[in-house]
Amino acid sequence: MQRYSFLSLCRHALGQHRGWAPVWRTRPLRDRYSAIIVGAGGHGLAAAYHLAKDHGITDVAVLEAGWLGGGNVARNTVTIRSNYMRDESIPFYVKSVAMYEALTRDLNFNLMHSRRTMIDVLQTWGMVRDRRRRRLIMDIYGSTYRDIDVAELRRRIPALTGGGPGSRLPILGAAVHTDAAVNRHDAVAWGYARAADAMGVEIHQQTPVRTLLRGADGAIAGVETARGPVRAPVVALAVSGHTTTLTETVGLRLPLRTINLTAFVSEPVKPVVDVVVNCPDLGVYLSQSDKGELVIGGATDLGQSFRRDIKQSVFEDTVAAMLELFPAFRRLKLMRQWGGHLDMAHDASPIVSATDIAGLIVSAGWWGGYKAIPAGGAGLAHLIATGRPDALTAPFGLNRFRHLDYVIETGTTTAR
Amino acid sequence: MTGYDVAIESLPMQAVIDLKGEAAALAGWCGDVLPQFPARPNSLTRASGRALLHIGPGHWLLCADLADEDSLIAALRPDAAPPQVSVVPVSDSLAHFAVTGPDAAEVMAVATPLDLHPTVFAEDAASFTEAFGLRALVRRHPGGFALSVDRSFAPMILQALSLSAG
Amino acid sequence: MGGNGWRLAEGGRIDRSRPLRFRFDGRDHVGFHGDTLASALLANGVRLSARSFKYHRPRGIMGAGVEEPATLVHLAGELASGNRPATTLRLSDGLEAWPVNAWPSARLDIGAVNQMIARLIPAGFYYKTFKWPDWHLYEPAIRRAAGLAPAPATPPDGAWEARHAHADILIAGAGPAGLMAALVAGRAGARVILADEGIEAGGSLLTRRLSIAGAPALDWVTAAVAELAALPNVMHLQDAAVWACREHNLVMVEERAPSRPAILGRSWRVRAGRVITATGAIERLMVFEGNDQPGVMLASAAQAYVNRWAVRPGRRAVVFTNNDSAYAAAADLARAGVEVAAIVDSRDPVPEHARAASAGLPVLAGHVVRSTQGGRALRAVTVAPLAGGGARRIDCDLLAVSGGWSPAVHLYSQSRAPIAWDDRLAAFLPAGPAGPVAAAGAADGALELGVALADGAAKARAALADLGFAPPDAALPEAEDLPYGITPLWTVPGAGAKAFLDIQNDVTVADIELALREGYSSIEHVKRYTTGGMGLDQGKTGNVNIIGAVAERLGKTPGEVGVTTFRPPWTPVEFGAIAGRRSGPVVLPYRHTPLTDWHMDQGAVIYEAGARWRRPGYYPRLGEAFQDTVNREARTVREGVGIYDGAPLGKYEIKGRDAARFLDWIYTNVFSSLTVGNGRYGLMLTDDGLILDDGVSFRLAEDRFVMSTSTGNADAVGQHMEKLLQIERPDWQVMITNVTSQWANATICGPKARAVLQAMGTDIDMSPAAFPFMSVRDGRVAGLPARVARVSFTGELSFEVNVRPRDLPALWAAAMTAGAPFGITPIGSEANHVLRVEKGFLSLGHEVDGTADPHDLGMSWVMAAAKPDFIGKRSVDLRRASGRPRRELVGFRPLDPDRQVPEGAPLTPGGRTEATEGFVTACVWSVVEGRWLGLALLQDGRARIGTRAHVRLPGGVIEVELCPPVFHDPKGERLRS
Amino acid sequence: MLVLDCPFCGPRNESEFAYGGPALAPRPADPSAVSDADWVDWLTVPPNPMGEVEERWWHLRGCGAWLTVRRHTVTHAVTEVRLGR
Repeated sequence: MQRYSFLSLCRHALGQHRGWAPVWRTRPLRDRYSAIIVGAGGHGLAAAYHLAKDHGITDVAVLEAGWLGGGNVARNTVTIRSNYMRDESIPFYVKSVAMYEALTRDLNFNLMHSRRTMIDVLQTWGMVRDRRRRRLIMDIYGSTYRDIDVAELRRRIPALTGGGPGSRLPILGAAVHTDAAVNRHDAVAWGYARAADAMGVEIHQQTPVRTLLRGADGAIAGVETARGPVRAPVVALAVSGHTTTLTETVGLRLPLRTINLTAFVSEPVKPVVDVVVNCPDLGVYLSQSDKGELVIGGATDLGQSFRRDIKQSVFEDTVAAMLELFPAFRRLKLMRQWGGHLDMAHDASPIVSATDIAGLIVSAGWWGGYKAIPAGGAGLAHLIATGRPDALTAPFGLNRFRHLDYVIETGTTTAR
Repeated sequence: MTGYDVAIESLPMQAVIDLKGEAAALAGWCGDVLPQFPARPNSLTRASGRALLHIGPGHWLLCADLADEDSLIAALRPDAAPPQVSVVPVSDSLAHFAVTGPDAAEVMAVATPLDLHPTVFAEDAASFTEAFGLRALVRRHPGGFALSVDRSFAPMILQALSLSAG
Repeated sequence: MGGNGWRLAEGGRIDRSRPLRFRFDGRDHVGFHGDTLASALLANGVRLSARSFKYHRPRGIMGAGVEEPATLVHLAGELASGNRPATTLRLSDGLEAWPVNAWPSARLDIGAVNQMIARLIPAGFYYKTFKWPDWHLYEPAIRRAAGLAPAPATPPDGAWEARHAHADILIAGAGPAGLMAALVAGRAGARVILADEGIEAGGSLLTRRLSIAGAPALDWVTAAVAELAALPNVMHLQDAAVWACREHNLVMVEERAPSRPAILGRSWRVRAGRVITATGAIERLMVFEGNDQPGVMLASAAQAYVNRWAVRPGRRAVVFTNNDSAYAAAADLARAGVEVAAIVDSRDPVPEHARAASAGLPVLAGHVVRSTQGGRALRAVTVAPLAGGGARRIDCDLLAVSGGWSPAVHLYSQSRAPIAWDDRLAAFLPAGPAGPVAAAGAADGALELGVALADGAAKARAALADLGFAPPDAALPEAEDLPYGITPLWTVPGAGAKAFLDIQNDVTVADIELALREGYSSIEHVKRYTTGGMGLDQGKTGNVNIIGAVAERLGKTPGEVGVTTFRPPWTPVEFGAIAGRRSGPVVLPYRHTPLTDWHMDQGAVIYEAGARWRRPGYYPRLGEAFQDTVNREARTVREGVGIYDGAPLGKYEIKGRDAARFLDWIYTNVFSSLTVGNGRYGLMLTDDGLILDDGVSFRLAEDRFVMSTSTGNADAVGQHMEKLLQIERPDWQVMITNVTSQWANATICGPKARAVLQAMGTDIDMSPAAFPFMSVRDGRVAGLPARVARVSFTGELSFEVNVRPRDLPALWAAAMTAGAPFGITPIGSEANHVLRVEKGFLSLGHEVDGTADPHDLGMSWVMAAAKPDFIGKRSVDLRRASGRPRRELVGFRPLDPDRQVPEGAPLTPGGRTEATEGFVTACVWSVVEGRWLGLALLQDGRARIGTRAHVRLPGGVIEVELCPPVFHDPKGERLRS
Repeated sequence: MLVLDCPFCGPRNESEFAYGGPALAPRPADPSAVSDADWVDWLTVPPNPMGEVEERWWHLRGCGAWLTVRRHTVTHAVTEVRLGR
């Protein structure tokens, strides 16, 4: 793997950048591997990286239907945070956030990871109570919330001029989550792919999996791809939105349904907001990218959908909510909008789990899964390598549904 | 001109009786208190100052002047209605507004996605729909439209209509 | 102006009698009514009008419409907004515009130093550097350098409108195909909306010199517009961009300058039966070294400037093309007095019809422009044979380029109709079967006028037939146009680090090659790695060139490389327009009780309660501290009498033969055994076995109940009941009527409540024997028809006096008057919270947090074990069977009575920093105990009553003693009194 | 925003409706007679096809009817709307 640094960039500049090698290789697809990961998105690539790095398993094929990094990792709002409410969730996300902070160095790839902090704008007493509950339990796990008053909020975010005393919902206060961060989503996928490839993992793009294959003993035997069968004793699915599409090819039904999450960006403007602003009472959150675009997310359409675009109603609700707090943004323009689909579990918490089919593992139900990529990938790799979940992903097994022991994050934030 | 040429006005409370059940059962209980049953969904019939609106499957609203409320209740005897008929006075539940004037349709187009073009929303049309995110009953009204919403939303809807009129 | 010779003496669609003063980049200029900012700048000889995003290279005006990739401006003053293409900005008097991303001006741009380090900052360079010691060191400077215009700082004066509209047929684009379609559809009587983003209708006919039916094409446009205006079933919007085509034919239009009413803009949500996208085509750039210099312009733009705006964009021009359309442009330039030094055509041979169109102009067949000379303005180009060989220099100040045409399939593709690569036109074309969205004209690949008109008519006729209209007989007007042919040349040999594919984001051929070299070979990877096509113009002039360049280098066809997804918006849309006037109450509706105004007059602090009700939190008196107010109000109820506004409580009338059976099914306990006139508390679960709601229902008759629900859940309960009835039990005879707003109530509570009611005057026998707890009586109170229920949410003697909302103010006034001698006091939700915690009554959102089941809350008594089934039973039983430890409701008292415990605080074993075993659901200052106490959900809590537990806070531990969750009157004697 | 062709009201904008979840099989008449696994399956595992799916919508701002809608999860094309189950 070619090292990236300022010096290497200068050296290659002398050669007109003709000396850069491919960041990942295209190799022939073999008919057998030790493990197959379906889906070269954030979680799949992170799992491949950790399989190689933590467990020394490199005889791995990552099979991708389209282009690597083209799933939800390519279409989210890069909000990274750990302000959850439950003992099952907080330590997992605290770990994931910490892993992200070290990832640029680990991968030798600049993720432009920026600990931007998130500020929750609170406009109802119910929300104040919700954030207080989170703050007190998050403290146990080393994640932080700090209360600030309205004057401090307005000093931190001068563009936030709405929510005054005469407005429909006057701002009561705010909570600052200093651990929150944003980074560059493409870089996360590419950085993992490059590092995994360098350790010997094979990434096969344009290799859609048609069906899963089971052996005579009922255990998983491999997958049938558009390029032929590929065999492996362990198959892990990290195919957000399409998990059931694949498991149903072997008759396995899961408590998942596919929905669409959407976001949009404004035209690029000079810096105007330097934190992630989350307004849970109104249902909108936003941050400004390094390119100057405001990245805006909001409500969710809960209907099943495999369609990657935004519903006009959802979009308008989010815009109207934003303008309540940022009235000057009326003159700002929409530049691009998109959606991504994900499969939501019945209790809306993730599933990282073995299944009833021996050797078949799923990582699904990630809604807000971008922030979970490092810890989720490490957890998935652990499950693939050892057959057992690690401590952080153990609460997210499928067996919880056997007795309806849901993991319910009540009052989950708007920012996903 | 800065806004639309339109008048927004609060209408007085009306007598409104919610009627549910099979049409035949209702007709049997209510007798000639009601105007003739409307032939089409989301349409209304009128007789002697009373209007009967067919607003849902097995669901009608009887509307009249508030002065008629006591006599309607006396005639329909909500407390005595048989099991297969539900008669519930709901006059206080709805607040009514009139949007009238040359630009009434423009303001209504801001309020609701319902197609109010005369070829689609006829003279006798009456339908619940969505207006400003709320459940709202729309009817034609001399010179424009009448809009009715849950009374608790009255101050809000008046603000919304006034904003829309510009 | 005028004197410098850039403006033609006559012609064009400008009004020379209406000069307009404007300021650009700090200098004053004058243009005419009818100008865009771009045409006015060119007429004033301004050539350097922008700086590029990354390298700050000098740029000029390259396009004439929405495709403009180079000159973006931001406006000062009242119109303040940023990143507007100068080519679509209608000139107005006093307009002040600045180029974006240049400081202090486009002429003297400091950022131009980036050109010197261009070699160090190729595509994706930032992924490779800025890592040491930390990205945060570099990020602030990069953030300042990025972004284009400044962010708007103040809300604009004026308003937008967002509205709905309905059409049989919506037509996007009023060029020849769109107008033709509108005429056909309009004549048939269909409801038509025709929307076009231009300032005036005509599309390409405004900028080309063509004839229809033997007359200038613009005469036909004028007649068509007049005919459409006369049709009452046609609405024609100009300056109105169709920016999205969504599911079920929802088409979004942004109208930019409506004349009436006076608003800043208008967003139309058009629901159309059929959609015809007649959105034209976009010309592509040619790709060679220095193709971004000021003076390089699309051939169609140069043609537009001479024809439509009577501006010469140069004195001596070279035209560089790979297709036929540029020949007409060359001819128009020559006709306007621009010396055309050569038409450089990469093709050899050049079709005869093309040569004929530019009769007499010198053509260099099989040649290409290799590079440009000049810095801030073009001075010359280097021309050489495509096959290689001797280069020569041609002096010129204008290079008009045409890389071919890309049909604007954006809207069509947004509708999810498929597109496919077409080799003949070297473009992606609509390829779907006939459907609700059809493309017409140039957007459909009909690049010649006659074909475009016919296509527009045909698509309209097809739409009419689908909708059941009889298409009218319409003769197509005769039209003449140059045939179109192209041999693509994606990149000129030698194009590299200064050959731009994406002008706005400074993406060069070298960048694309670097991306491919590094393995970013999917078109999506190329786009993301280089940022090509991700600018404000979303790659209108460049995307297909990028695809072509990638295809060429990978040995694939452009069709195999594929396109990136077309997403809304077609052009940027102001957020103000999207929201319209929607603000405040229309974003978040609110609800008032008949007394909300009264509460506010009393100085109550109003809370946002559930379901958007605005209700009093507490009624502070002058100089009274918050806690004192709450204590006073709570104490009033325990010792005297209080009154609160219960209007928002959810209420349903449930009627029918199967009403009792239905309640038995949806509640955990039994209602069929209830006798008429009496009520019962009920708990409602979902089939997940989680608590949905609780409330009291009274039996008014054998077949009739009135149910109350919590305020916040009224709608959810209605939805739950109707769904169960209509989906699961359609054969049951149950009719449900929401009477939440038909019954308001004042609840009078406290030991003196009965006395107050008697003082108000009532015909109901108020004696405890005649009117026991949990019963309901109809009668009159203070002369008003009332339904009085004996329920208690406070633990005291309590009467819920239900009246018609119109009577509530009178009832309330009567209670205040009659209650005055008893010290009656209005109380808010804060005091109610104290009172219910003292009694251990549940509250949704506190104890009922979406995870607890009835057993957890100590309510096993309400789970009718004898009933074979009720909603939620199976799941509660199943969950119990897992044997997993549960969190159970307990009361607690802090050892230190003056220590308040924050609500929501976690309990951990021993107060240690480890996984929680529960949390505090509520903590109040108890007026009966004179201390802080509260409720908590705690693992195995009931078994631990009498022991201590530990609240873990960031600053330390609070030790509490666990107790049963009822602090006041555990036997319930007071509420039954 | 979808258009749903309500059998009572005719075609109406999605904003008149509340989404009511995927259409589950009829609720077991006697849940206690159903095995644990089957109960969990009925409750938590909805059909999730990349194709046509049946779902419930409540016309709460219109006629109040609960509808069963057959909708394609990729194209959003609606091929059937019926009253009740």
